[in-house]
Amino acid sequence: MFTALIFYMFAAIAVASGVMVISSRNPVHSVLWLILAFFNAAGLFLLLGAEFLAMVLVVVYVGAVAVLFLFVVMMLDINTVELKEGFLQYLPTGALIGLVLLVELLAMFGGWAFAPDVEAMVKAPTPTLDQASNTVALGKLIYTNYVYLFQASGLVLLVAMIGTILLTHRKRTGVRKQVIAEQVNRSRDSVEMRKVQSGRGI
Amino acid sequence: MIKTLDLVPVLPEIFLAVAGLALLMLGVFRKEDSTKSVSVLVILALGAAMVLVSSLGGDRLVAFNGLFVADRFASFAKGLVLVASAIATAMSLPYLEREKIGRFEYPVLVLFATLGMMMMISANDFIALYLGLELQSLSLYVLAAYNRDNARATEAGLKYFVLGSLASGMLLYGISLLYGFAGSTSFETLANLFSGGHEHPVKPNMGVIAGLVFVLAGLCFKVSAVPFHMWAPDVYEGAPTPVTSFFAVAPKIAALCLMVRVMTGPFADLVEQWRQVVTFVAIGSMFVGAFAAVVQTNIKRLMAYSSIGHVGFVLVGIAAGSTLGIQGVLIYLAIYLFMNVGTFAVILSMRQKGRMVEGIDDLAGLSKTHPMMAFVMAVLMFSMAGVPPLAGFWGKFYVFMAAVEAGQFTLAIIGLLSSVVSAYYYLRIIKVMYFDEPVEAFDKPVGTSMSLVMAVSTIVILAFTLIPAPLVTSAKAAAQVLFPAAG
Amino acid sequence: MITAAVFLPLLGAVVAGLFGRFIGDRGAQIVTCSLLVASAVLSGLIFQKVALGGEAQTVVIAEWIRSGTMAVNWSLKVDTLTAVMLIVVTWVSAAVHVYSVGYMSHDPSIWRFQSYLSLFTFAMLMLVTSDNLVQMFFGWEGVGVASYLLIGFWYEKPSASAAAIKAFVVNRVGDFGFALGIFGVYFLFGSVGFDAIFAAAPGKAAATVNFFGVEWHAITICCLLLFVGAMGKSAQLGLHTWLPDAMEGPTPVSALIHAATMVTAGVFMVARMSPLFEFSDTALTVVTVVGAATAIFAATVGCVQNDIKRVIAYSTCSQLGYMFFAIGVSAYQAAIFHLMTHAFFKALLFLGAGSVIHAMSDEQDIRRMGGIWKHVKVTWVLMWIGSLALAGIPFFAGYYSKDTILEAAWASQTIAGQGAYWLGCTAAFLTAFYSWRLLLLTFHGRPRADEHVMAHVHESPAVMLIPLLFLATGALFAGWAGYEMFVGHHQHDFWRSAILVTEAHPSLENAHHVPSWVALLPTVVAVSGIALAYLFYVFAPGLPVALAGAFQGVYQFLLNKWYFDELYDLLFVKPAFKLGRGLWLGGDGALIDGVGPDGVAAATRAVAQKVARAQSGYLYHYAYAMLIGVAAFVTWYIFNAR
Amino acid sequence: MLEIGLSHYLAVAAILFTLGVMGIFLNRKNVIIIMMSVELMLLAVNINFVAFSSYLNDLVGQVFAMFILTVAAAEAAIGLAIVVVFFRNRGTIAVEEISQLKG
Amino acid sequence: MNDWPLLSLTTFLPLLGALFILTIRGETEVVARNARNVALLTSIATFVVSLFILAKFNGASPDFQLKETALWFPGTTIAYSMGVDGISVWFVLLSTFLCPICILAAFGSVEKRVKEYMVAFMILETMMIGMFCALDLVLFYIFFEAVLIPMFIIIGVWGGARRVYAAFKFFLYTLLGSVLMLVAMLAMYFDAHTTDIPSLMAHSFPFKMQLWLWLAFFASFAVKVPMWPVHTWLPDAHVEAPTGGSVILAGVLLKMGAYGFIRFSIPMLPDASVYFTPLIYTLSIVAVIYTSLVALVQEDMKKLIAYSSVAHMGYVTIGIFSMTTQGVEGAVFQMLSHGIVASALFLCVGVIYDRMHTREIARYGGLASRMPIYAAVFMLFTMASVGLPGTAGFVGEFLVLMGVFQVNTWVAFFAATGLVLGCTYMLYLYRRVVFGRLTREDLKGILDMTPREIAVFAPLIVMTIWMGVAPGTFLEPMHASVTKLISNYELARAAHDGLTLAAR
Repeated sequence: MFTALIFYMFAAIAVASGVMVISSRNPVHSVLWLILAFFNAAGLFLLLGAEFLAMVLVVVYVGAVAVLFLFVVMMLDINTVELKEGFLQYLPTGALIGLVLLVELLAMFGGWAFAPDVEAMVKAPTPTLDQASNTVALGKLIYTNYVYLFQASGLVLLVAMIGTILLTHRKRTGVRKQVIAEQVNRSRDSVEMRKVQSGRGI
Repeated sequence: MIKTLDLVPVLPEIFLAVAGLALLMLGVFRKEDSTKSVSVLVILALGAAMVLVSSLGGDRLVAFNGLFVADRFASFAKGLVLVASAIATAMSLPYLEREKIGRFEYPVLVLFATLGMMMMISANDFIALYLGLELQSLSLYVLAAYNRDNARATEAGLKYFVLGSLASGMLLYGISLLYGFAGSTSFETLANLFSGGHEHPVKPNMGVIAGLVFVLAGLCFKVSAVPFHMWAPDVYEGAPTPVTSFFAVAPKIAALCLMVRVMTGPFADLVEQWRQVVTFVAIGSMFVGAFAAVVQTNIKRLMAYSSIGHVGFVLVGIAAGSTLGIQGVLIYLAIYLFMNVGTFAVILSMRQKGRMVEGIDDLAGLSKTHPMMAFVMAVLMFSMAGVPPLAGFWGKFYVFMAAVEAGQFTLAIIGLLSSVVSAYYYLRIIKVMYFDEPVEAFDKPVGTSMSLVMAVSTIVILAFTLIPAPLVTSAKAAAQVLFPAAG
Repeated sequence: MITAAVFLPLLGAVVAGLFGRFIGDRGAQIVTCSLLVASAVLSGLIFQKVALGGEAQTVVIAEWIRSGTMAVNWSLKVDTLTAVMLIVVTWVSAAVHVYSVGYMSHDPSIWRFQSYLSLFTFAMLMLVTSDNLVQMFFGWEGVGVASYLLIGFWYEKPSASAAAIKAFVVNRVGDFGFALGIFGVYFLFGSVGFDAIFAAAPGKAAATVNFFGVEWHAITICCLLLFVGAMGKSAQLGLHTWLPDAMEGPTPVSALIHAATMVTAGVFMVARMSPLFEFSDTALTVVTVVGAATAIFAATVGCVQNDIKRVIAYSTCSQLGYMFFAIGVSAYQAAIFHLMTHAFFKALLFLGAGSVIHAMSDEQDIRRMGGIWKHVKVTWVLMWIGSLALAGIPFFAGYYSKDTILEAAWASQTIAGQGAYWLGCTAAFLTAFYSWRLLLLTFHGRPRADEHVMAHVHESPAVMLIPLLFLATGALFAGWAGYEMFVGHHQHDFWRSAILVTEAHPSLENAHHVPSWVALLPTVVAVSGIALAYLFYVFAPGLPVALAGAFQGVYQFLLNKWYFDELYDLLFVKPAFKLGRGLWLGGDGALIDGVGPDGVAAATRAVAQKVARAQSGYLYHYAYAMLIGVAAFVTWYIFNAR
Repeated sequence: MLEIGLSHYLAVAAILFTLGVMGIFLNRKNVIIIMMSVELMLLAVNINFVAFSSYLNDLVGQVFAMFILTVAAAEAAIGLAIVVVFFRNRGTIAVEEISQLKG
Repeated sequence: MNDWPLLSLTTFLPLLGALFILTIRGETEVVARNARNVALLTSIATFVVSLFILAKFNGASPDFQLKETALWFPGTTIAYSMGVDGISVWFVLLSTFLCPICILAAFGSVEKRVKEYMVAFMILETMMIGMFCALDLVLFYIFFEAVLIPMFIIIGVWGGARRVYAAFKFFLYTLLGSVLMLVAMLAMYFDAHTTDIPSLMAHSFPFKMQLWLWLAFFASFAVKVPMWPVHTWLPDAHVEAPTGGSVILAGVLLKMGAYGFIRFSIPMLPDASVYFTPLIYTLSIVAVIYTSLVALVQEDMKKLIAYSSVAHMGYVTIGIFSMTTQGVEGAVFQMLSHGIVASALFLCVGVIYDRMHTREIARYGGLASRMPIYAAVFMLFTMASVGLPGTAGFVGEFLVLMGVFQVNTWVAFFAATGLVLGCTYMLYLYRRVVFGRLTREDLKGILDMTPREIAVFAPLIVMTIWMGVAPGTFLEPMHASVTKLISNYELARAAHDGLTLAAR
């Protein structure tokens, strides 16, 4: 009963935030709605017993990705524009198709059936809590059976890094940068003392 | 749990990854511009990976707890991808230097993209598939927008990225449904489930079918098949030409091979289900590839539609779902590879007064100003149109042979009719080169790497008919491993 | 010897044709004439040996076409019928060759002319010596081409080349039937060789066959088809229109081809096929009717023509009609007899006309002649002889043959034969009339040409007159000399197996036993025809004009040759061009190309533009397409779940 | 209804997924919102995976979800970088303006 | 030369020549001259080699001879397999015979990009010869299609004003036809498990399948022949192509379709052939009459001759499907003679086109007075074209009509109208061009044929007369093959009828 209530709360807020994300007029608001959606999804994760993922969602997603979004939105300083007619023009058909898809998906989820003797197929059964916590169990898997993927995701992140730097990093002229070595190596005579009369420049 | 021996099948990938990291460091720490040296080293690394791939032999080897598989099919596909990447890198270098946009990250990204492709090809699990795909895709997103000061390039990158993400989302959603049904993401488990490997074959429910559709949609996006193709023309046109030349071959080959693996692996016994989608997509691709290209004026855009059309033909082979079909797919891809790099070598040589041009009309009178180049282009265009005795014909021949074998006459006929329409625009290029009077000659010299690529591709296209056996037999061997039951 | 006789003209043609510019006009004339004279002499010898000596023979030269069971050889078959034709062809041809030396002396391309003449002679000889239908067809078409070339010899004259085409095309219409006839014969007998056909013919006398979806009496249909060919070549009613126009050619050509030889090929062919025609009364009746109709038709038209050559041409046409109805009543011998005599006197008339034209500075209209007999006495005399022979005045050549024909027609005791007799007599009357109209208008009366022309009127040179004299001899004596052999009591010994007449058709036998009025009537009408001509053109010159005025309709009808040309123009020529243009622009251009390649191309372009426009550049459209794709596929499966 | 089962989670995920998809093509204003829609889709996928994982008693789903999160983060970084360079070139990120390339 | 691969040698010798020409470098003039000479020599050499084929050919045997086989595509039965029988050997010779003539004819008329022209032509020759020699379905298809490439280039680069349109029309039209054939070939492969043509001839396909296969082959061959109503590419292609191209188009390429009927449709799909014979008859008759009428009103010489080609090919298809000895032999012979005669006619047009650069009939007239030799030559071929006995044109036409008359008199009747119509348009053309008074100023200086041109025509003249007078030379070696064709066909028919009877 209680679980159900919690579920409905998280689910409702998540869905509502999702709606707001795509319909909000101000992109900053959208980001904030997105963060709210993430939070509630994390709540759902907790309900499902995936505490590590819930944590990651909050820390990584809300903490890093969503904030990154926020940064960019603010940096680009996009004016909030009125919804154009196009939105309304496409809304009926678009919504209809979306709705059809949704109904189809919901219909098939109504009575979701696993494959027969699906238990035999499971490769990494979740250990009971007295054997290992969710985090530990995941860690064990990732560093053993799925080390290949772990390394691969590392490469993905590396590529993302290279890419981001490649695209956005600019060597600007006229920008003063701190060069520590220069500061440290500065010799005494590089500084010259001058008497400056008040009221006049150098 | 991990034995040393397990790493042997992954050696080429490990080597490439390490080489990539090393080259990255080299690039960072070298003071002067290191694009050229890194490029050369990347090509060498790709070559070395090729050697490693071929030294693996043809036995089916599984590594990393069943996530990774190396077999004849993978070797064949990887060979194609590596060749494509190496050639694309080689062709990019002069362009980058000329346009003064050379950065050492470019070849490294190509390398990582190639690595991603190899991982895709060898994927034996949906998670591995996804990660390989994303490694490739992220590199490609960046490459598309590589010329960051160019509005068109960044637009291309943006479009590619947004739609690619959407496609990834669909793919993942599909995978999640499959996972939810079977409790596993492993190809082998799924295959067993749907085949008699279990006690009795499982009849797929709607969820599985929906999952299959979503996965197919994701894959179709990667191979730019209709109706998931719409990014391709814009990206091909907007991206820097060398990047386009890379896009047109390596990722496409990798994605198609991946599709082959997925369709003949986990879904081998759902062929009746996915064939309907693949057939439709194939027809759509051939149709759009044939018709939309007719009115193009930009040659890169034309090549995009052309490649959409080619994908349609390859999908015909996949739709057959037989050894012959897959053999046809592989032969087609190998030939497609050479046709495309050759064509892009010509496109990359289209310079007037030091400026790149991309209009089809700019080729006017090429046969007078650059007879050899025109000849190469003509051979390639006829080949693309599928006129015998050029190699392009054989690609079509094999896939349609498979279609006919599978009894899909309608598909074969529609496909061949669309090939007639597409012949029109290939001929138009030949017409422009041979029948029209020259307006302005292209700059000389063309450059050794371009000439070399042109020469090699032309020779391959011309010689295939004479000596088809090596390619045909190896493609057959590669295809056979996907159908163990058929022997 | 036979081979030489046939191929010497070819040699002449080749030498004159290929090397004409090297050996010159004189050389070409010498070569062709001498070779033809040699051929003529040989023909005489052959005649003596074959026809008189009774040694029919066949010389096989080489295989020509062999396909399946059809085998055709190049071979020369000479029997009496052929021998007669050889004589006619080579002798007249030799005469014309020699005559041409004089007649064409002012022409720029003499060697070409001589070459054509020899070529024609060769083709004609191939035709008559053939031992099978295909080789006959070769000669048949060969003479057609030679005729085409010769009619169009003065190619700069538009009328000449038009006439040449007309001749060829109309002949082709006949050949169309001839070819079908050959196919039919082959279908029926499995062979195209005469010997095989004739041997098998009696066995097939009652056979029927389904051609064109109709069940026919087999031999009848074959004969009728072959006869269509004969009609074309021999200018019978319906397919006659080319002959008058063919007079555009040089006059020696008219004499040789369009009077003496080629036009009689049809007669020859039907006579040759007598063993087939004999088994089909229907076919014979048709031949009779067509022949008689032609005879009267051409005679009526001939009465009002003003061109000297056209008058003679219609006369030829009419005489050919005689020959055909002779055949129709199974009097083949008479037909061939008339063919021979006709060859002499008609060639004589033509060459004489040529001589006149030559004398009149190429004037051909008889209304602008007259009164020149004093200047061209020899020609005048010879023309008289020719006309007398033509009109069938006793003891001239035509008398013997024509009378025999008419008697045989009467004696056939068929309705068609009787009708032919009466029509033939009427035609004989008209023949005499127009012959004398021509003679009187040309030679007698008051000169109507201008003085300039009259001053130049002169007798032809000897080289032209000698052949005329030779032919005149024929016109005088051929009938008398040949009568016994051809149609008289010796005919069986003479013809032997060359011509078959069955018991059922004894008309020629009966012809010798007709009532005397039947035999006399032709002569009487001929004389009265001459008398009428004198009345009209000597005694009462105003009468014909008045008559023409009184019967304007009839006159115009005749003058315009029964409007055949106009009719054909309306029926065939104009519609053909119109249809062709329509099919080209409408069919090929608008319909086939418009719906086919061009239409498809345009449609492709339209579709392409639509597809390309769908590529709008907007992200949301692209995403939309993807969504629709996925949704559609999922929906598809939901509703097609198995 | 009060018994929360797998289907409930799947339904939530399906709704979020659909929202994400629709967000992509209904949006005309700002390309970043499209990217957020993508994030929504990925979130939906993750809910799917975690839900299945939980009900199947299988950790692989969670492992997968984790990698998805990782990749999604990388993707976001790249995406935002591309948006930034696009903005530098064109001074706008309105979706309707991203239409130079077409045909 | 006993065990030389004669057929391969003949086929690829021109290709060798092409490669050799490609290596020629230097001044434009020199290159042009050398390219011409090399091409001419190569093609003559090819002709000489092809004569050896004829010499070694045993006309008494109906089998494929001089066979060469080599493995080609492992895993399939597709092999490099060559051989000729009494029918195809003539087409090989026709090709090798016409090529030197075309090249010689191009000496005066092709001025620009001579080297490329010669290369294209040599490639074309290889493809044509190969097609007639091929004994493997796929090999046949390769050559069959490959012909399009050089022809497309030849029309497009050296053609007339509307060359682009014509080249595209030609290419796409024929390609469209032949892709359907490809599907049929694949279907045959999976039914018979072989691509070997002789084996396929022995295989019998189910009737339903035959119908579809037949239609697919028909789609390809009908376009190539061309049959009405898919003939419209031909006038355009002919008109726009340079003289040599027109000659090869008319001389050889048109024969490819009819050859296909003889090689594939009839022996492999006999029941369907019977079933569709009325269709062929109808289309052919329409072709004969329709195109003859259209030819009558043409204003362009080449177009007129092109339309006449359609009509003549109508005879060929009628003859083939009459399935009588005379019909088939006549059809083959008609193809050969049309190859010579139509080629010669196009060359005739080329002669004056080279001088006046117009093909409009109205621009000519009265040439006979300035060009007597030309007039004579033109006359000969005009006559041959209208089927004058004694020339090549007669024998084929006559045999075809004779053959078809044995099976269907109405067809023979309508087809025979072509005799009349054919002579009408040809003579009408001749009259307008050659006859009449020479009035145009620019024609007054026109020169008669040069010795080179005479050399071009001499072999054609000899062949025309030879074929007309002694057709046995050509018919004799094909008897055995045609007999076999027909008897096999009858056997297959009998088997089919037996089956249907049994089924009842």
